[in-house]
Amino acid sequence: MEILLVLGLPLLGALSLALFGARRFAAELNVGMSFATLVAATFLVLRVIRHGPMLAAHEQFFVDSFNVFLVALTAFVGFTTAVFSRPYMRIEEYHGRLNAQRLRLYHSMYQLFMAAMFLALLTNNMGLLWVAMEAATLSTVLLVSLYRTRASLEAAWKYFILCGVGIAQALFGTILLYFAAEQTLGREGMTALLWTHLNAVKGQLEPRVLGLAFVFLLVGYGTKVGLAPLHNWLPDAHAEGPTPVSAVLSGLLLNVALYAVIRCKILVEGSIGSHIPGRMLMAFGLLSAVLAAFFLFRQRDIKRLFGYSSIEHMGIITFAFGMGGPVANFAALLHMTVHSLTKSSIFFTAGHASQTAGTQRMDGIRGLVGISPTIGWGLMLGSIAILGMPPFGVFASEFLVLTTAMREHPWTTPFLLIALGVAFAAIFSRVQPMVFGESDARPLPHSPAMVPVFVHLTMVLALGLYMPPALAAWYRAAARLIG
Amino acid sequence: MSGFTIFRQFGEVVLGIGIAPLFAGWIAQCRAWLQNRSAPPLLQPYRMLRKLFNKDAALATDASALFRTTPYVLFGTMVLAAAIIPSLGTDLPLARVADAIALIGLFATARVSLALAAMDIGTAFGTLGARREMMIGFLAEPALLMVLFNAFLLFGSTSLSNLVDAYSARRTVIDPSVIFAAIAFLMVLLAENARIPIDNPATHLELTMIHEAMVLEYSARHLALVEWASSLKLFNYACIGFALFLPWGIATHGADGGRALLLAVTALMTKLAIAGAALALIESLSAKVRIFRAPEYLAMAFLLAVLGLLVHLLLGA
Amino acid sequence: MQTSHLTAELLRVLAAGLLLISFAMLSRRRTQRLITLFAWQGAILFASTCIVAHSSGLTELYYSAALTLMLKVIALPWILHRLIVRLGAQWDSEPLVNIPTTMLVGLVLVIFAFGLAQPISMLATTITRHTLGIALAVILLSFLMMITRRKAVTQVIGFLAMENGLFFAATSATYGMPMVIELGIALDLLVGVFILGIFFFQIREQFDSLDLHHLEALKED
Amino acid sequence: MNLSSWTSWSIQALSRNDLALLLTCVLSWLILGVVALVRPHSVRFVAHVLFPVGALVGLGVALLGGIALTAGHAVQIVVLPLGLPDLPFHVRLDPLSGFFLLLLGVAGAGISTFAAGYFRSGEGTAPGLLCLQYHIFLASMAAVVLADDAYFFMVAWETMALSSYFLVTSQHRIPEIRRAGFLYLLMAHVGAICILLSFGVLQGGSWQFTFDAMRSARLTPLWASTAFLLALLGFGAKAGLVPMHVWLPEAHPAAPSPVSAMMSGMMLKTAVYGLLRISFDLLHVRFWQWGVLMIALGLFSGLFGAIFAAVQTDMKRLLAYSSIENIGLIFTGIGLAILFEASNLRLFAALALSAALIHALNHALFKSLLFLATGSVLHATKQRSLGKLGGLIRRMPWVASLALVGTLSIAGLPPLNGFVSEWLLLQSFLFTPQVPHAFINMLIPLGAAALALTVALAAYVMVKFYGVIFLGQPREPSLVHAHDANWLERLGLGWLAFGCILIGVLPQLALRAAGAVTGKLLGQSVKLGSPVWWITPIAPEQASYSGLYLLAGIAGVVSVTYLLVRILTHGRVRRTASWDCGYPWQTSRMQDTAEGFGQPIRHMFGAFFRMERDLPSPSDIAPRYRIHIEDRLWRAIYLPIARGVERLADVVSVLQGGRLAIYLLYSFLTLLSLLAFVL
Repeated sequence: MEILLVLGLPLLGALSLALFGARRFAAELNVGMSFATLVAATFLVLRVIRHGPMLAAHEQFFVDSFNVFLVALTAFVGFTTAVFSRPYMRIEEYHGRLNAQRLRLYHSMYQLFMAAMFLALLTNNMGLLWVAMEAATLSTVLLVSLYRTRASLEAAWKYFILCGVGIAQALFGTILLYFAAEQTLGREGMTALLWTHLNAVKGQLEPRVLGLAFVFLLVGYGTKVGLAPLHNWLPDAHAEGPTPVSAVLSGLLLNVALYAVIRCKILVEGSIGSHIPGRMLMAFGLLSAVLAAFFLFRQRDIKRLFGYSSIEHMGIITFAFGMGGPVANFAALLHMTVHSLTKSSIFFTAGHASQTAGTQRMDGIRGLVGISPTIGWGLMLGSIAILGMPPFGVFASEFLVLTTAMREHPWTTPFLLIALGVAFAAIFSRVQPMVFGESDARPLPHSPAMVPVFVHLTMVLALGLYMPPALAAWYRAAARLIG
Repeated sequence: MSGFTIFRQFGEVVLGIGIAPLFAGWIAQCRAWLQNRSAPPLLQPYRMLRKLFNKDAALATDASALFRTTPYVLFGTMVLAAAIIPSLGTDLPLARVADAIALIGLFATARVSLALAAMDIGTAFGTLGARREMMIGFLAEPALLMVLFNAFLLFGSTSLSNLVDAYSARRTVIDPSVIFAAIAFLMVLLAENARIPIDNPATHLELTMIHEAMVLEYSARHLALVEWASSLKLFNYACIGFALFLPWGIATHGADGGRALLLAVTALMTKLAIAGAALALIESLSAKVRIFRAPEYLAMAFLLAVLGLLVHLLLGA
Repeated sequence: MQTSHLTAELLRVLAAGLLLISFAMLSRRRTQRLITLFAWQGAILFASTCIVAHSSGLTELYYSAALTLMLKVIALPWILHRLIVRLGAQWDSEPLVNIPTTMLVGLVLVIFAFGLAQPISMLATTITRHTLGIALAVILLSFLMMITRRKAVTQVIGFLAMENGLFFAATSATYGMPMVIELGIALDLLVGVFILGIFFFQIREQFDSLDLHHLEALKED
Repeated sequence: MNLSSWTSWSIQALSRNDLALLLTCVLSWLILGVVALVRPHSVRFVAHVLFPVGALVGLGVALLGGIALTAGHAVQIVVLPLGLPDLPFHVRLDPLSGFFLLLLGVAGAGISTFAAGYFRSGEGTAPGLLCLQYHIFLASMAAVVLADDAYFFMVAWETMALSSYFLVTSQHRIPEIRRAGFLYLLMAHVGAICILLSFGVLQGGSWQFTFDAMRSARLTPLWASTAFLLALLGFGAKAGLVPMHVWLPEAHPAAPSPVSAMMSGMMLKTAVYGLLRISFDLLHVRFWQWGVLMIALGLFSGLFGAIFAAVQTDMKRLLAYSSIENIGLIFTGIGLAILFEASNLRLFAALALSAALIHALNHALFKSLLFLATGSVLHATKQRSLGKLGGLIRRMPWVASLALVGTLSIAGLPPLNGFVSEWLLLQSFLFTPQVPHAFINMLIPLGAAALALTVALAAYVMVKFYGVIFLGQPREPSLVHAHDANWLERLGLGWLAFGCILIGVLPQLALRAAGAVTGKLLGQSVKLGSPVWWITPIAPEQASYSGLYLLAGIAGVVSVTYLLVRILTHGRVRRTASWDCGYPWQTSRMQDTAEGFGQPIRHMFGAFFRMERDLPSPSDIAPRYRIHIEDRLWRAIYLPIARGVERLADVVSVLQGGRLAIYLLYSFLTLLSLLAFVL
């Protein structure tokens, strides 16, 4: 029931906004639908906490502690982003960058995107997972190109082609999976693509096929995760799309894609019985983190900067999942949470900052604390949090990742050290002059939506200092599940 | 501690204060003889002091309290040092107050306060002198410390009195390191007491003077105290040298009162006489080096002292 | 047995045809011609799906065959045709890599694909097992085509050809995925092409050309 | 009941639950900070109410820390309901933490009192915010010392770095200050990661990050050395150990003076604490090679710092370099302790460790004092460059006289505190020949020599510092308007000066405190000597010192002399112009400048510097001789790193060339290579 709501409400929202999206109250409607979804998701979470994992609709849908926490996260960030986008889009409209029709498209696509992600998270069917990912891509493509500027079109085009091709690889991987599965599970009852069943029999699945399948799945979904060297679409899309979209892209879509990868990894590792997939993930993660750190060094555009930072953090998370084991998985899940919270809040502030300064180029943004202390401090604290400074939660996860790596794979720590150090230098040297110093810009026409930012940051801070036992237990369960 | 030791302590201090100018005068006399000039009378320094004490003090208008108190501090530190260094006997009540390292600290205190006082008025020469004095100091101090380390390695104590006791407890003292140490100490002594080849106590040639440049602004009783203190410093260094390298005659623990004391006094006098002559000889034979050469000279002393240590560790023990 | 043998024969022929067409696509310059080839690919796909459905007696495969016919043979080629006519993008300029080299690389890829698929297809119980390698080869070839072409349209055609390869793999190697998935995939495909259409026009009005070298502004400088 | 029994009773009462009280103190610091946000712009409220209260809390911390050092005080442990699920915050109070809490408390009390008089509005960040950051800084330092698990330690550690960063950049409109802050935070962060990795090694696969687990972990020599080296790297970067020192001379001058005082006096000591905690408490084994390495690094830092301090022309930079020097001495002491302990000479190890600890305490006192004094000078004259100061002893007698105490102490002169620790350090060097490694024995004398040279140079530096600022003629006409510090500032300075004198005169107090620590860490502590004004660390006949007697002796002789002179001479005084060899046209520009004072050092140690002179033209009427001194290490180590990163960034950014076909090629190749991998 809750599942139905969680999936249905965004769809309904998409439809209704497609109808009334041009009206004045569209933004409020958007917020309302997102809130409803959040409520539904909360009920789902409560139910799972109370009764444990559940299957629904002929096992087509499946909720366990791993995906339910992502569902909750997605719903929450989706809601706060909707709250943020209300004034933000107003200001964009005021600046004449958008008109009512575009806003209609934006709002309905936003809801559709949400629906797609929920489907991807909740489905038990690897094929449906693929469909949902593709749907998420398609809906965001239109969002990225919302401004219809040359840059945004180019970004969207690259996004579409790269992710489309990637997704195609993933489909081939899925086919191979099915090919292997039907050897053991047979065709009847189309159970051969149900993750639960596959997971049950993963020991008997043909290792060679699964190995092959994993390569395709990894390349396919990894493209959407933004793992280097498949990441090239990510910075463009983040920089050129409207800020709320950038926020949900790096806050949520990357997580969902990674979720898909991890689901596949569980199967394949079970079948191969070796850690090769984990090692692959570690390699990708390390490469992404290091490359992204050096990319960060050259940035001039604020949203592009934080796009790359997302690549870096996805790299760290992937690396942690690759290491495996209760601690590393715990750290990775925690990092997923805090990263999406922090990064989305950073994008909120970055969006407002660039609106204030009238440019996304960081040379043009100066002395934010002077103009609007909330934006300035929001950006400063957000960057500090994302750079892994305690007492913010990002540090907690990096603490676990680093200590684990030092103990299990000492040879990786120099790379991590370089990645973190360079990233710190790069980001902080850019953020400091933006926040501090002199400026002559004027405040915004509408009051900025800084509430979500500080809500997020407070949560991240709290996660660094105190984690509620329920949440902890939940993470542990998920970590155990991933193995 | 018995009354006798206290008396000896007191006597030692008084003696030091008393004969320090005499020692300076003796050296001057020897120098004069060696350079066949007609020598000033032996008691010239005392006359000098008396004259100075009776003069009116001419103070620069903006001299601060620091400037006026320094001469007393200087004198005080030197007197205290004289009380600590075993010149006549070793079981001094004050001997434990400061071991050799602390003694060097005491001298450093005197040096720093004088340098600060010299900078107080803010004349060109005062600051110049202070700078040069501190430079000499920070090069001389390590050398002196090395010398003391050497002694410590030999006799296992940094307290001069105990050194002397241990020293005279041993029958024969032929340690190769001692020679290095002695030479180093001599060089340091010359440098620290503003003698040729580093400084010339008799000059007022602006560019070369160090100690004189610092005390340039002092007059009358202040100057008297400063001069007295510097002669005390020389005396103290001499006594340290005796304690370290030729402690014969110094009344050790256990030695009974009167005779030992008499012996000690005579021994000290003879040693001072010889040492004064030797100093005068060295000064007359050596030429004053350029101020830029001073570091090399002191580095030499430093090196000798360290060599002494290494020699001791290699051959001795 | 006889029939299955026959079907296997037929399938192999069709698969070979598919591969041939992929190569042809690599070599062609005219967009118009590419579309025709793409339609042909669809047709072969349709045929093979029918044969598989007949031999395996899975009725739902007929639906997917029909779907293929509608989409790949009729709808998409038509849409693309209209598009390029509308946009006047009949000619693709010289590809980035010259044709013979591309062919050579393609050959290597085919061998690689076969080598990859060989051990796996041994496991397959279906009579159509050998086709897996060919499907893989088709995918890689169209990937190669996407890399070497300059125009947006041709890239898209390459993309669609890749989808064809996937379909072929799905139907012939595994007797097709469950119907839900088939439908989902088909829907996504349709939407994708629709969005592409929108894109073409937008790109057109912004850059008044479909040449990809206009789309190289976003980069690290 | 009489006083003594009452005091003993109250000490009992306090010591029973002083960890709880300490946590309350830390918390109340945080609360003070938050309260400041109520009226962030009212200087009167923030400065004259909150900071004095903070100072009182500091006194409390000092008291409780001191109680933790008293004999028979049981180690207390509390687990807070915060932190990670499997790793709640553990807090622990033992003599080592107690000692550093004492240090923090004493220095903090003085600095807060001074700050109450110092901070005024219109200087960058709003006073309220400043107060918040200031007290978070204090609290985090206390937390670092109290932490008993890696996570809490790291959280407190980085919070400390962060809050101090914000304090440093409180005048963020000046680009140099921003640059300094950035460099500082970067170094701090990288160092923190090293410490983190060190903890990662220390937990030894037990996945327990509590210090207790680490104590019980048994590491192989290789792992242990890795942990130690990482810790040395991380904590060295924080302490400003050469060659990780580059941030220090930038950040300390940039900060407001009370903050410089805290960073130099207290924060650097937390690094010392961390190193001690890891090397003597958490690691179960120590190797003499570590000790040698630390001695080498420490002595080099000491000499380096002293030499660079001698050539500085900015008073706060000079003090910053002198901090590097003192940190070098402290690390030398720790190195000696490790060396002795590893060769089983526990008593000497205790001696060296006590020397290091006491020097840390002393440095906290006099360096804070001097930084605060520069703060007063800065406010009075708006000048930081030594070339524009002078003669302030006549304008600001209070600051001058209190600063004199600090100057003499840091110059290591008896009977003040600086001398005590250096004396102990030299004493412990004397025993190195007993280390059973012939080669080390050969090297140690050189070490002792370097130490002596450093100590003597420090005196040179300090004469320059004091003489150029406070003595002589004012070098700028504006200086005649300089005014003395207000009473709160004087109180703060006085408190610290009092500390310097107290430890100098009764060194045994400090030795007792250190003894409690060494007793816990080494199971051995030095002999105190009796009565209380003596210290005889090893044996009375080997070495003894009494600051009290020394002071009394000097004072006695001075007063007697003075009386005699007064009685026997007429004591007339004539005020005239200065003599100066009769040269009539004196101007203030004829005095030695700071550059002039640096000249002998530049001449002798030219190898250390990169110098750029610009000589004035002979026809210049008011010639100024300027020289720009640069640290060779900066060009030798840091610039290459920066350039390397830049170059790599350029190489990497080629990947994002903007061409879709190329991007497709990347994923194509990735696919193929992975396929080939699984094939």
